[in-house]
Amino acid sequence: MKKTFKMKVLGALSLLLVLLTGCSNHIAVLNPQGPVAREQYHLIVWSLIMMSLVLAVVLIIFIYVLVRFGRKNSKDYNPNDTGNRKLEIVWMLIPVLICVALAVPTLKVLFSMDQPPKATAEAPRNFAGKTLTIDVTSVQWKWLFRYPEQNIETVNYVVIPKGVPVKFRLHAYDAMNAFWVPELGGQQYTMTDMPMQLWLQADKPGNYLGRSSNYSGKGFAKMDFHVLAKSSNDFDSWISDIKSNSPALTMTKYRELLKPNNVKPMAFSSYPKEIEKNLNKAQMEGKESGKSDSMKGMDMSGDSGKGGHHE
Amino acid sequence: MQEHKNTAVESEPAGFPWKQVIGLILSLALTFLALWIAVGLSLPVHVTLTLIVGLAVIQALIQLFMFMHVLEGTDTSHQILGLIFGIFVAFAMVAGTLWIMYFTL
Amino acid sequence: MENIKTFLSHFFVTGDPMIYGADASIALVSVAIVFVLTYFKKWKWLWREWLTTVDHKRIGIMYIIAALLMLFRGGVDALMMRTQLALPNMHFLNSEHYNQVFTTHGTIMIIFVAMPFIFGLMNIAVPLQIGARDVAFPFLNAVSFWLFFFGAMLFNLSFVIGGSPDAGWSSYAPYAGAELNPGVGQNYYLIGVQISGIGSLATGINFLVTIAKMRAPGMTLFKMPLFTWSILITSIIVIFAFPAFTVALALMTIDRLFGAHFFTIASGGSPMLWANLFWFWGHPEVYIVLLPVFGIFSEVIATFAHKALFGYVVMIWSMIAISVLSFLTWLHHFFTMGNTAPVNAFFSLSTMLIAIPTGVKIFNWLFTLNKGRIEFTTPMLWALAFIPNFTVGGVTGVMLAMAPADYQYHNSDFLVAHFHSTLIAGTVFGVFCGLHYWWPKMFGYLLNEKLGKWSFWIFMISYNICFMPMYFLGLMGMTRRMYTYPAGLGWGPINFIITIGAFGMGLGFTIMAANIIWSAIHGKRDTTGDPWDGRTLEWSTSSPAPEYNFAHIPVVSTRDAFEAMKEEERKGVKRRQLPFEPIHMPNNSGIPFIMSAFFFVAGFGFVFEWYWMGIPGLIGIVICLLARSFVYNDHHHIPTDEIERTERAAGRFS
Amino acid sequence: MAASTLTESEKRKNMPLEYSTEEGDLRIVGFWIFLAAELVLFSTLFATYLVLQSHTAGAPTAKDLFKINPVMAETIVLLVSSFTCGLGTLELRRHNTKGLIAWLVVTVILGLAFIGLEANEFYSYAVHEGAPLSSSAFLSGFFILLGTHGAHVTLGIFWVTAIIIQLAQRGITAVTARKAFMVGLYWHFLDVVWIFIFTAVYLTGLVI
Ligand code: HEA
Ligand code: HEA
Ligand code: CUA
Ligand SMILES: [Cu+2]
Repeated sequence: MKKTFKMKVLGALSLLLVLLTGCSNHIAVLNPQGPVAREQYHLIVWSLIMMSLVLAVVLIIFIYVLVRFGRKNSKDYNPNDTGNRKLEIVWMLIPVLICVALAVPTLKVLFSMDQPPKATAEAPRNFAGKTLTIDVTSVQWKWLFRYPEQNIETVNYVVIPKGVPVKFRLHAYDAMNAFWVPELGGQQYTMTDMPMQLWLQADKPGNYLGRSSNYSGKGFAKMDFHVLAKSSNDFDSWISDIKSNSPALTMTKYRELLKPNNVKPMAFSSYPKEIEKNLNKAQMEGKESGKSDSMKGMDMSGDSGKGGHHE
Repeated sequence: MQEHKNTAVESEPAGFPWKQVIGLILSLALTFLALWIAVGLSLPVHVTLTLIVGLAVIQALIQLFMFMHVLEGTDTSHQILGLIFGIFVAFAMVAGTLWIMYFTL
Repeated sequence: MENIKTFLSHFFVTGDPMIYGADASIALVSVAIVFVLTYFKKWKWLWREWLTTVDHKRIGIMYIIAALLMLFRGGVDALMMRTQLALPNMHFLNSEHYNQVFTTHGTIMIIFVAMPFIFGLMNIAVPLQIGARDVAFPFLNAVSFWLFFFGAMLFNLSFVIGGSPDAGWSSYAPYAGAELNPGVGQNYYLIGVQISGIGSLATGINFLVTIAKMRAPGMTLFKMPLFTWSILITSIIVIFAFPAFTVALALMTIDRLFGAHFFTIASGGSPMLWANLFWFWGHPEVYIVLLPVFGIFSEVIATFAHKALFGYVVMIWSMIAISVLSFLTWLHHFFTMGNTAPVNAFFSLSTMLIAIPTGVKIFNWLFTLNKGRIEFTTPMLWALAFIPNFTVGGVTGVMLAMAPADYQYHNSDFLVAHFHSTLIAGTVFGVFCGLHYWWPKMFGYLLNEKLGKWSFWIFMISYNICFMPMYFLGLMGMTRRMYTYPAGLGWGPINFIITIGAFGMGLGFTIMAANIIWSAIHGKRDTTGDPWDGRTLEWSTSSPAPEYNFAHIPVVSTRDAFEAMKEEERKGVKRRQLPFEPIHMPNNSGIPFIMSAFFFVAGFGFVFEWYWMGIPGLIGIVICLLARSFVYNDHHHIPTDEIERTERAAGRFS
Repeated sequence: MAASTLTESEKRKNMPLEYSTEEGDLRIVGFWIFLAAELVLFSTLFATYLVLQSHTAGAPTAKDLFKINPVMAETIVLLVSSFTCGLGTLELRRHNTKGLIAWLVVTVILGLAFIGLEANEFYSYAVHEGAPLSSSAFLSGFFILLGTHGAHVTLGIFWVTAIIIQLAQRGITAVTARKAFMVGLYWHFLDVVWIFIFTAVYLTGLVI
């Protein structure tokens, strides 16, 4: 009996070790590649330590009582031991302390997520302000990326300069999805009635896998995309490459993109301006019977500053 | 089964139903008062809202105590605790939802 | 002719061998049931003894049978998913089919397994534990059961007629709305769950009143058994959480059937509002399926540690704290929907707070074991295994509660692992524990211990093989609800291990089913009514308990009332044999069954938007209600000589 | 709460008729709990309405639609019906079957009047103003919140009618007394809900 329990614990621990060492570079969340993900990573590691502590205490007491009192005729059997105020206060207070220890960094990281991360690189020449804004629209089952400052559009992949905070403004055309690039930072939903923002930043050049994490139907499993981080120079030359070598996005082509399907990555040297007007609203053709003033009291414009989530 | 002595309940005397009539008059008066505050006065919006919601709560209490006999029963703590929990959850629902849905972006 | 053919091919789900298989097996099983009943002339028996019964013990048994069948269906769904995910790029299920399977799996497991299993156990045990003859409203109790049953039938019908829902058990708008999800599948979800939800609400009220008002004389609140306490608190959560769900389901139904715009994309609807309303119910729901098993564990651990529960009063207050907090945390399911930092902060903290009362309970259980004389019976094994395994699920819940960290876990397999750790190590271990514990009280014989232990070990170890690796899968970036994944991400081997664990759990469950069948034939009879040396009143009556539960209503003076009575007997205090008095019992009634059948008919009509069928169904319901209102003699008396005969047969009268 | 059943049954002997049997006592408590659950049900509808209030999507708004006179008429009719229902309960306590039936009949008539007024209001919005439930989230919220209340009132009318019949058949007994008392609770509760509709829907609709 007791042996089996010990074996189980040992087994679980060794499995953990194998997993941690064997494929740590596969564990995207534990392999942060930017300041946002790193902050979250530190929080996660801290919580893992605390939780292991809690689990260890429970396991130790558990194994102790089973070993000690699991025998047929233990001498210390005492049916009158049915309460102990002091002990109960102890195991009320210690969890309170643990919760405080978890809550403080949680709140710190939570509120810091509202600010853009610190830029760690020289801003590329082509855009001012040391941040880059990209409009993201999820469509069943693909990702559209629009660079309002560079006036280009890509599908299912996005290129960013390394070391520069990128403000992703998130929109949805139809179903709700969620924009998640685990190596760069946590996710946010994309919703039709509610544009939101997500700051991400990559430290190094690299290719990071992102995917939708909120189920949206048939093609959802294949709704992934790549984030390519490049040095400033490479980023600039990528922009000019797209500008000169890719086709323009026409309205016809755009409508085609709005159909529910999975598509290959694409890039367009420009996009029709009228797309931008309707960015923040659903555009379900023939389904909309009038314009909505959406939620009063909320600033829905997406980039006006006040009240933003990931400002 | 004619005579029932009420000890746990205040007895219902014969004669004019004062309690009910007062309840009616109060609720009508409060209704018109709320209407007047909302339409007749032009107070700042949040003041108006506070006042009329307050009046609605008073009216609800009138119904509860004057008509619904909430303090009756073999053990009234059941219904009172039930109502209090219900009010707590209802409040969490309305206030929470408004807080969440009006403070997002 | 063509028309009929297209209609039928839409009506019956076609083109999938698995579904043809299901069609065929449903048809075969139905024919077999009809045949057996007719052959053995059992129709009348079925109707009189079961379909019209208002006896809480029989209703409890029916709940449990239905829950076990649904667990089988939900488990088969799980195994299908696990087969599909065993290897990268598998072609066992296609995307549409996989999506339907996880939706039905989640919905069935939570609403048609966990809830009815718990309702079944509480029906069996609560009236007996408080020394009552029945629940407060026996008729309503039957209505609840049949509403659950027909709701579940309606939901399950979707598999073969019309197509299953595929929007997940949380059914998020706008994907679940008519714009993106036309067809009848989602209607099945909305209406099937609604019907059984009405029954759940009624059960909550019923048990709250039962426990509040029908306790044996002397049993004050703080002398109640802990299982009864847990049901009291659970009932309160049911009563106040379900109305929100009722409304949410109704609003989405109205969106879909009548073109309203609550959760739609167009015309100002707010998809986020759905998430808000759903989780307002959904979070309390997880405690609805957890607190009762806390109660079960408290009973079982005390019984088999042969010690009264450690910290009884604190155990109760911590459950009360959980019930209040459970209504203040719902937003933690959508931390990533763009709430402002203060909103997320509030709900982060309120969620973490739940760890404290839960922790108090864990330590109190551990200290109940401390200085005990632990006896490793099958129910005790389930209860012991709960402690470490559930703690894993609980602490990962606290990790999820840290909002900015949740941005990295949300909707990943880390989350899936968390909720299976709580739902399986908590709820499933708990109901299995209760099942073994109260089985003799239900049927008068014990389940086999050897088979029971085998099924326990296999299930418990497989559970760990299945769900521990899943945490890593989540951290590796695999999200839930993916029907397939590419090779090369390192996900393949872990998924394969998980699948092995899943099948292991299937094996464990199969052994448990075998145990039930084996023990029905060879099981050890329970002649004393007290096979475990129990501490609470349900063990003071015979097994199975007679229709009227107790020939004399017991009088209680302490906690663990039956233990105290036995103690007195050991001290030689003789109990006087009181004369019997006629017992007042409720009559059976066919109305609950018929009315619920009308619900089914109406529901089916509305699923297909066939108002010619839906509206007559509703009228049928109203007629049943009116008919009930005019029934006046709904009670009968059991005469003393019959009581005497029954007691004598149980060896309790001489 | 700690009272045992023995003393409860003693207490019952001194209570009004509707509490005098264990069954009656249990049902009244159960019904209170049910009403508390209804409170949450309506609060969910209120929350929904308040969130969607401004989501008018170009369709008519609250200011466009609401007129104060019909609303006041509905309110007064319902308040008075709550009063007559209260008088019914009073007659019940006085064991006056005729008086009870009479007040219940008046209550039903007022209930019907309320439903008539509300149906008229709905009709004028949906048809005359061209603003049915499918035109915007705001209107969906409005029609369903008020419609749910109206459906409750309608059900209440059927219920009171059934009880009037039973009272006529059997007079005031422990069972009919309980039923009459419970339907009274239900009716007053619907009045409370209406007060909040009046405040949160109509008055705020007129202010904001
Ligand atoms: C029985 C079911 C059950 C139970 C009991 C719980 C218990 C808890 N759950 Fe879980 N949860 C679910 C079922 C359950 N959950 C389900 C089904 C979902 C997902 C639904 C879906 O999306 O489909 C979910 C999702 C979920 C989320 C949403 C995550 C996301 O979507 O991104 C969160 C976030 O906070 C969360 C937190 C918690 C917490 C803090 C607890 C706590 O109650 C746990 C408390 C217990 C302990 C902590 C262990 C014992 C304590 C000690 C030993 C004391 C010391 C400990 C500390 C001080 C830490 N749960
Ligand atoms: C009480 C609730 C409960 C229970 C008990 C379970 C039990 C199991 N669940 Fe469940 N699960 C949920 C609630 C539950 N689940 C919920 C709410 C979801 C979310 C749904 C959603 O996303 O909407 C989910 C989702 C979910 C997923 C995620 C799907 C996805 O997102 O892609 C997976 C994947 O592995 C899974 C697996 C399992 C397994 C292997 C079991 C096993 O424990 C099952 C074990 C039982 C059996 C296997 C019994 C059957 C027995 C036989 C068939 C006998 C014959 C078999 C053999 C001899 C081998 N579940
Ligand atoms: Cu838009 Cu909340
Ligand atoms: Cu939760």
